Amino acid sequence: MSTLTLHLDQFEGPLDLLLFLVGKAKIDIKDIFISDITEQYIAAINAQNAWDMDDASDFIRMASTLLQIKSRALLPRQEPLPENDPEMILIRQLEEYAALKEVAQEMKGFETAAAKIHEKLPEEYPLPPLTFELTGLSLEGLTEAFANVLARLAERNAFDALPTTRRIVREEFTVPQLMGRIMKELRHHSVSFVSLLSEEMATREEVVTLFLAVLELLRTGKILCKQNKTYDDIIIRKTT
Amino acid sequence: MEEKKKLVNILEAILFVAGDPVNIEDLTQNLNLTELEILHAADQLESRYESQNSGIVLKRFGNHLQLGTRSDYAVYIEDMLQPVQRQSLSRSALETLAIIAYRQPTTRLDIEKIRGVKSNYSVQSLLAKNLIEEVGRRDTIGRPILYGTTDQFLSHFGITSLSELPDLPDIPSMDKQIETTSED
Amino acid sequence: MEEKKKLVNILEAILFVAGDPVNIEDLTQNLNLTELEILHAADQLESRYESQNSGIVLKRFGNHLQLGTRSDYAVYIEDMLQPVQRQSLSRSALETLAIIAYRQPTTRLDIEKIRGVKSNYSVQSLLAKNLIEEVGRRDTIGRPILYGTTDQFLSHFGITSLSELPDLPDIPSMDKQIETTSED
Repeated sequence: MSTLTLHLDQFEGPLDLLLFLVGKAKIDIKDIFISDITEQYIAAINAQNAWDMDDASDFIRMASTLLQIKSRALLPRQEPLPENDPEMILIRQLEEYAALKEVAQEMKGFETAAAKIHEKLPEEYPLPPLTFELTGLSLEGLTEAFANVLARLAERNAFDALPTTRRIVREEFTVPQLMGRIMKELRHHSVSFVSLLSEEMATREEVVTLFLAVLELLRTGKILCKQNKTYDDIIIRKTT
Repeated sequence: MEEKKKLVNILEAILFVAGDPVNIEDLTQNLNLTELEILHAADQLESRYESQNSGIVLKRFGNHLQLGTRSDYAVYIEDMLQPVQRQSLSRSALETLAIIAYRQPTTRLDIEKIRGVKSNYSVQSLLAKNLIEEVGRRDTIGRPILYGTTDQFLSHFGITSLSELPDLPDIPSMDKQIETTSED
Repeated sequence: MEEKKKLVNILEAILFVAGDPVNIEDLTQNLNLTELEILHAADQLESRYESQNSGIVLKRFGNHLQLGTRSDYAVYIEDMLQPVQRQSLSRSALETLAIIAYRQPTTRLDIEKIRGVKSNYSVQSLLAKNLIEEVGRRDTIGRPILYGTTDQFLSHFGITSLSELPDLPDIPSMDKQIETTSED
């Protein structure tokens, strides 16, 4: 067989090229090593001038395997070859690949036939709004949920009221804070000192701090105070 | 002619793939047939579908033909394409729903005050499930949306009117709450 | 039951609207029917189409049903509508797919051993076309991904199940292949 002008990118890889050469030489896969296929394979590789590096390594590794087997074949050898001999392995690999190509070819036929079945696009179908089926709903559950919310609310309110009884905390009240409270209360009308204290449970600390806050606001001219008689409640109003 | 025997099937195949209405004139040109032949095939196809009460129907309008589905089966198609979502309400959605049920009409801000947490997501999910709806706007700054429960809500809970909502169970008094929480 | 008499038509309408393959399990769930009932309706629909040599056929593959056109009429459809032709697979994709079909579940390394070339690109493109899917991991070092074919694969080749694939030519030594090839 003379020089083949093969383009390696026509082949799926070294096995594909080898199978092609076997087919062309009309020999059995088992006979590749006593034929001149190794030379043809190497000639094909040599003829290739542009290589993709990935492809190249596959083709070249195969060339070296072929050469190794070929050179060994020149030496006298004992029969039969062991299972894991590179020659046996390569033959099996080629046989398997050949079988695979055969079914792939048949599958190609299936594919062509199936391509004649045409499908349709999904219809644009007007749909009603999503419906939900809610599981585990009961009136008891609903009232219980509401009761829980209210209980939590009560708890929260109670917690908000707690600071007055928890005197352990240092500096529960600060002068600037209570100055703020006073000014806020004064926005619309005048207030009395007592009404500024927390309901019922005002502590000594709170009274003292509130008094200091009043003095501070007086000093800076923000408020005016009036007391009708000693020990009477102090009426506070904003300076206008 | 064998061609003619097949024509009804060819027509069916073409209409199936086309999806859109197909002009009868286009059919006569492409299949090299007379309008009468096409119309005859259309008649056959139509009566085939009618006789077996097929899921597919032939729609004819003007000089167009189109395949569609029989309207009798719409409900099944809907069931298939949009299955009922089975789910239960999350705890926060249920709480939000309970507040709206007992306090309606109410605003999101009111709900949030009672629950003490943002409730936007819960409200949206209840709206999506059609358990609550907008019933108006409160006449205050910002004109916030008022929510109330829907008829769907009643049917989900198996009652016919809001008056059937049970009375609230006893709520532990505030004093007790204080005692129990002050331990931590 | 009247319901049952209609089922074949309901199925037809649903498949028509869906266009795409419909999962049998979805049908049973959403229509509240048993698989047997669905399969029976599918049988009826199929034989109806066959008996009248209809332009429409019922495609069954894996656990999917889909309507399509009878391939005999492809030429008319293609002439008239120029529908999007399904892309045929490249040689390397087809080889890779054949290996996966016959050896599933299998890994990319196994495929590369049989083909003698890197197959990453082919595997990726088959995954993208939904012809193969990950079906697990092999319990060896690196836990390589195992691939298997999909129902879409069956549809692409016009077969109902994997058993319809052509038989592999007999190779006595083939089963041992994967274990013994350890060149790299």
